Amino acid sequence: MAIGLSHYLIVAAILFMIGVFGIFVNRKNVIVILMCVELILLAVNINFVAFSAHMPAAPGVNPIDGQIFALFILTVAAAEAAVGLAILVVYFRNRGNIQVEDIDLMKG
Amino acid sequence: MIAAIAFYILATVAIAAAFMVVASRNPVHSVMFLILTFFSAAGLFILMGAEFLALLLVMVYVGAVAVLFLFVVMMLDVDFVELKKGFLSYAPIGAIIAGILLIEMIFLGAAYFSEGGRPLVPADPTMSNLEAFGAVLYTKYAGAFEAAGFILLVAMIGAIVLTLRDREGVRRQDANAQMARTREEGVELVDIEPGQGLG
Amino acid sequence: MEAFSLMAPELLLAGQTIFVVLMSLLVKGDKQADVMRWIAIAMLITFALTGFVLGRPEGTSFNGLLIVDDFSHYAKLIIGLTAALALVFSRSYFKTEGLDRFEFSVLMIYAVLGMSIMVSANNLLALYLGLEMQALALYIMAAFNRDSLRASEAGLKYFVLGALSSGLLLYGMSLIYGFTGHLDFAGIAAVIEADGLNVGIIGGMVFMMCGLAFKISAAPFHMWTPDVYEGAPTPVTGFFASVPKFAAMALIARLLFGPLEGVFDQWQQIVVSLALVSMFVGAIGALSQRNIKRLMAYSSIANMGYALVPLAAGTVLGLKGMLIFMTIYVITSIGVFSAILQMRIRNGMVEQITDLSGLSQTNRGMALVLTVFFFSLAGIPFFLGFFGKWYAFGPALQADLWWLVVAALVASVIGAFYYLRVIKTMWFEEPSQEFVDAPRSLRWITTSSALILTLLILLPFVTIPAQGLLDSAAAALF
Amino acid sequence: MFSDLPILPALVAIPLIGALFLAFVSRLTQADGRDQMERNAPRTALLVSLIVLLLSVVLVIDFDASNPGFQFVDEAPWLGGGIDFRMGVDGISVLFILLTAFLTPLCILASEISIKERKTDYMIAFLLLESLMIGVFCALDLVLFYIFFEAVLIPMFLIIGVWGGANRIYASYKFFLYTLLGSVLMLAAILWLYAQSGVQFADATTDMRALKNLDIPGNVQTWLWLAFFASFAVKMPMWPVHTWLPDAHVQAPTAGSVILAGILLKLGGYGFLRFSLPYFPDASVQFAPLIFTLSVIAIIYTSLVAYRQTDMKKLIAYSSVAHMGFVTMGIFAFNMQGIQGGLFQMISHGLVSGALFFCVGVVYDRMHTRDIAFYGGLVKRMPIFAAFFLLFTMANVGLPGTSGFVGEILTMIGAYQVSPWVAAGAALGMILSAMYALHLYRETIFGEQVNEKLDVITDVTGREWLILGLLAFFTILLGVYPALVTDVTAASVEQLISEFQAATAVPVEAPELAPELAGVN
Repeated sequence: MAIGLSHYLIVAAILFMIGVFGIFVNRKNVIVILMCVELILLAVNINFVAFSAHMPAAPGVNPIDGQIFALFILTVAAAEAAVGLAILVVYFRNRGNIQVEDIDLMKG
Repeated sequence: MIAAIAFYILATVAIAAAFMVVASRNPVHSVMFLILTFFSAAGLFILMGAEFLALLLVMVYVGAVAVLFLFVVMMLDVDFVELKKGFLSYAPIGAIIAGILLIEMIFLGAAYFSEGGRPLVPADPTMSNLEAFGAVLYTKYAGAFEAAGFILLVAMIGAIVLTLRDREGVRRQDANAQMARTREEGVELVDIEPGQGLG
Repeated sequence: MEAFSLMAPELLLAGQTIFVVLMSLLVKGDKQADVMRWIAIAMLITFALTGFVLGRPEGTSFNGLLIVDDFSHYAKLIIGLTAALALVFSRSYFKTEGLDRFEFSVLMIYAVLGMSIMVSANNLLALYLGLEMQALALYIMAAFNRDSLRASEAGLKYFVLGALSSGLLLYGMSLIYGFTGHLDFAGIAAVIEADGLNVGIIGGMVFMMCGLAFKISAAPFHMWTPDVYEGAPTPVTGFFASVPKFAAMALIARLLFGPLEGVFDQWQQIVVSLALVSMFVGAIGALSQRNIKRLMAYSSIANMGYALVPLAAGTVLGLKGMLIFMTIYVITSIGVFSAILQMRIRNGMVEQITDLSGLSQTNRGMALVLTVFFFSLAGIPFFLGFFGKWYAFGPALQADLWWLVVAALVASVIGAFYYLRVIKTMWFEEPSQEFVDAPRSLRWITTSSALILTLLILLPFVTIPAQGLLDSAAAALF
Repeated sequence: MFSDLPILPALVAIPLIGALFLAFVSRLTQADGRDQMERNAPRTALLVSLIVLLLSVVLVIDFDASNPGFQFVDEAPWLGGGIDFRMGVDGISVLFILLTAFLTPLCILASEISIKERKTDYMIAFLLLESLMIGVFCALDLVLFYIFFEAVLIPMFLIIGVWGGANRIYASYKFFLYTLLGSVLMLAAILWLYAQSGVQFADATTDMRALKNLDIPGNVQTWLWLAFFASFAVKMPMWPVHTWLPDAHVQAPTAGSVILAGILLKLGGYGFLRFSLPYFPDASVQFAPLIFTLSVIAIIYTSLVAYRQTDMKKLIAYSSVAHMGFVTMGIFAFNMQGIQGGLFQMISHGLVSGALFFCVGVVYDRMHTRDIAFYGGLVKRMPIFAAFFLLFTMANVGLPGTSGFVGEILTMIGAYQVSPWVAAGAALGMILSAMYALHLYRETIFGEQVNEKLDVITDVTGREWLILGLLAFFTILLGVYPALVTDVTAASVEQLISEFQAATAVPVEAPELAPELAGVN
């Protein structure tokens, strides 16, 4: 029962789905939505690292590329979290709560 | 074998914790489960031989991002009375998460040091993971590295623009002003006539 | 030196932001925001023209992360100039709203820097970084009026859905990387050509297209658009409606005609369905709108649908058609929003369509230019909007997508209905209140963009060189 | 003599410049000068339109009627890619230019009184309209044609919407969206032609003359013909897409109705002659029965509907639909008499229906109602008006000696050669037209004057005398000497028909088709 690429991809896919559904299913709290975004990015990172670790040798392919990409995603995700939380704080100051019902992302 | 068991434990915990992030009603719990997810994912990274990223993930996410989340949750979901009252109620869930983390680490260590537990296809057999990063990060991807720096700067400016407020009428210490003070403005010599007093 | 001339636009902007941030420590007080704004405007114009001043160099820069060609020169020209205009027209709004802070200019430059990286991306990593740089700047700009609930809600909404779209995009990128082993576009294209397609590459392409559809607000990924347009400060909305849309379209074109060229049969279906849904969602959604900013949001959804039509043709002419259409759309958007910014009565801004009633009697000049804009958006000739549709739909027809073209034309008739409503309000109804006089710069932008839409097409000495420029820009991707 | 001067661009440009001048001056005018501006704007517009009239008279005089090809051709680079600025006129289009230039000053003259507010804007819209209408008839480039053809909607939309009656917004929307929907389908067809020219010719082009040589396969012809038909049928308007016309006519101000009936309706017929026949000859033959059916239905049905109307303008509007039925019938007879008759009918209808709308305007200006029942016994109060009205009513019916007769009889002769039944249906329509027209005349002019409000009505003023007199003169002139028109158009129509026959005769290869074709002929 060797653990191969597909195992990791499935884990990533499940995390990704949880993240995406979390954004739409969540009816309570905006901050959880931001966490779901982080979950999505984590899933993508697992994908990149898994592909990178299992990359077959080929001319012109440097397997570390995928991990480099994951590194940048980590960086950007941190920046994104900072901006997202800053906007959330501003919203909270104006509104007084962060209930999702009040925002209703799906309103056309 | 041990590596497979480690994978399944880590993967299961990661998924379950991610699910709990969404499902739990208390945002503080969500953050804790988020930490657990990230930690398990870091374990998976180590199983794949990406040690550097794994450590980075723990440092950046568990150390900074998750704490930032926790900070904001605490700040926003303000009901201070309840917060104080319920402060101890976070202890059990914290303990459970810590326990799971411990188990994960044990299995991860066992897998990492066991035969065949190391990465299936190492990125480059002659280099360590960190060396491989270094070889391209500051050469081929130097431009991207700089761009990432600018992105962080944007985030910084953004956070400051949005949340920093200059409050009027707040007394602050101004080191420059203190240093630049001269004797003339600091001291006033007053000739007082005897018996008159000030003013 | 050669390498430097290739990097010049990006280096210029990057250095500029540092300069402005540091300058802000020196220049204080009331003048601060103004000084920074004019510096930024000058720099943006310089950025726009750099490629042309340097004689349109070609090649790759930053170790192959970015590619410089006629396509990127053209895109940067439009992006830089339009962003500069957006900064110009933001001035009076922020002044009167008491929001005038120099950080806005800095964010604008960062957004443009990000877009500049996007349109000349030659690598998935560069693409992602550019996209995120502009997206972060845009999130902040949407929430820039931090004391307004609507603005912060708009920012939050934009952020959440933007982050989600980045997630989709990244997931797609990871699949493409995994199944080809490359991050750079040439490598991906070569692998696809050599090994053929597999489900991973197609899946990756689908995820990437979904993510990018969010960025251009193509239906069914458009839900954020009306609320964000309405909530964000008006000059920011004007900026959103024009520049980022252009950049994202250019990015999509670069992706589809670059690394994903071998997946044409698959992505054509996606582009066609996005176009079809967007046109009708935009046209029908706009019918019930009362707020002119929301109207413009739906209009932009519909227009993105039209812009995707020529891309679906997958030909050089189609790409050129897209560029022409988007350029005209950008000019129109800037014009409309600078007109909206002029709708100011004594106690504040107004945004309702009914506020325009009888404008033709109270303020003829503005009524005339708005009429030009809305007829142009409706694609009625004599205005440039008609030629946008002409060049956009022709190539699609050539590629045997005639039913798509007919659908687009029918949608444009539905669209004409709600543009006519604005015109009706201005001309057929009795005057309500008079607007206070707008600053000269706003009137100048509005009038000149209306003149461009009306007159440009009459001048062969403008149209023929422009055709040459667009031809070479489109050919650069093939 | 003048053929090397850019006379056609000048014809388009002069009203445009006039409009821009008015717009510019009115922008500069301060509030206290506004009254003066409102007074002077109609005079300026009149002057401009008279210059255009003069120039178009020069054009027609200088026009060589024996030359079937395009004359006064001007070409200049424009958009590149084969889309260039091309203008020229032949026998088919030249008279329409003259008609436009003739009707516009009359409209401006009539509007100076009947339009009370925002006169400057009105005049700007009218000059714009004139420029665009002349442009349609001058254009030799398909893109240029389409631009003029569709841009006409803008000033007309504003004229109906701003200066129209109570229900003007509904009418203007209906007008705009109906015609827009038709013409976007034509746009798709034009795009196809452009794309195909790039495949078949060395360079893609939208030159209307070159596109005639395009080889279009039969089934594609069918679709393209239908796309063009969608546009022209709505403009024309043919039954059953005519419903926008009565609304637009009723709501439009008098001069707007005159232009609508006089010129805009002709764009459809012009389009059939210019595009449908030469470009898609096979499809035209194929669809001729459809056109005949629709034409006859239009002639009979709308005549009956017209009889039931209580609004004078609506009655005349429905009669326009019927008269346009004669035009389509004549054009799709594909023979000399039919097409010549169609052209003549268009010109004559431009004069007659225009004159009728003027007549309605005359009484409407005085009484502010168009209700037929309101009037009666006008002959006692307004004898001169009654005489003019009688003349135009008779011309509308097609009384010999008036221009209306020539067009109708020619189209019927043309149609008779193809299908006697169609001609018979049209003849029935002529009788019906006599019924509604005389009904209108009897109810308003003769009979007892029951309404005492009419006691104060006065006869035509000098200005109205001039307008109606000029129209009456030409109605009779063309009635007694139709060669004035037919001589000019003959050469071009002849060439059109010979090219058409050459195009349709060849492809009959399958022998089993021959008997059917023989049966049709």
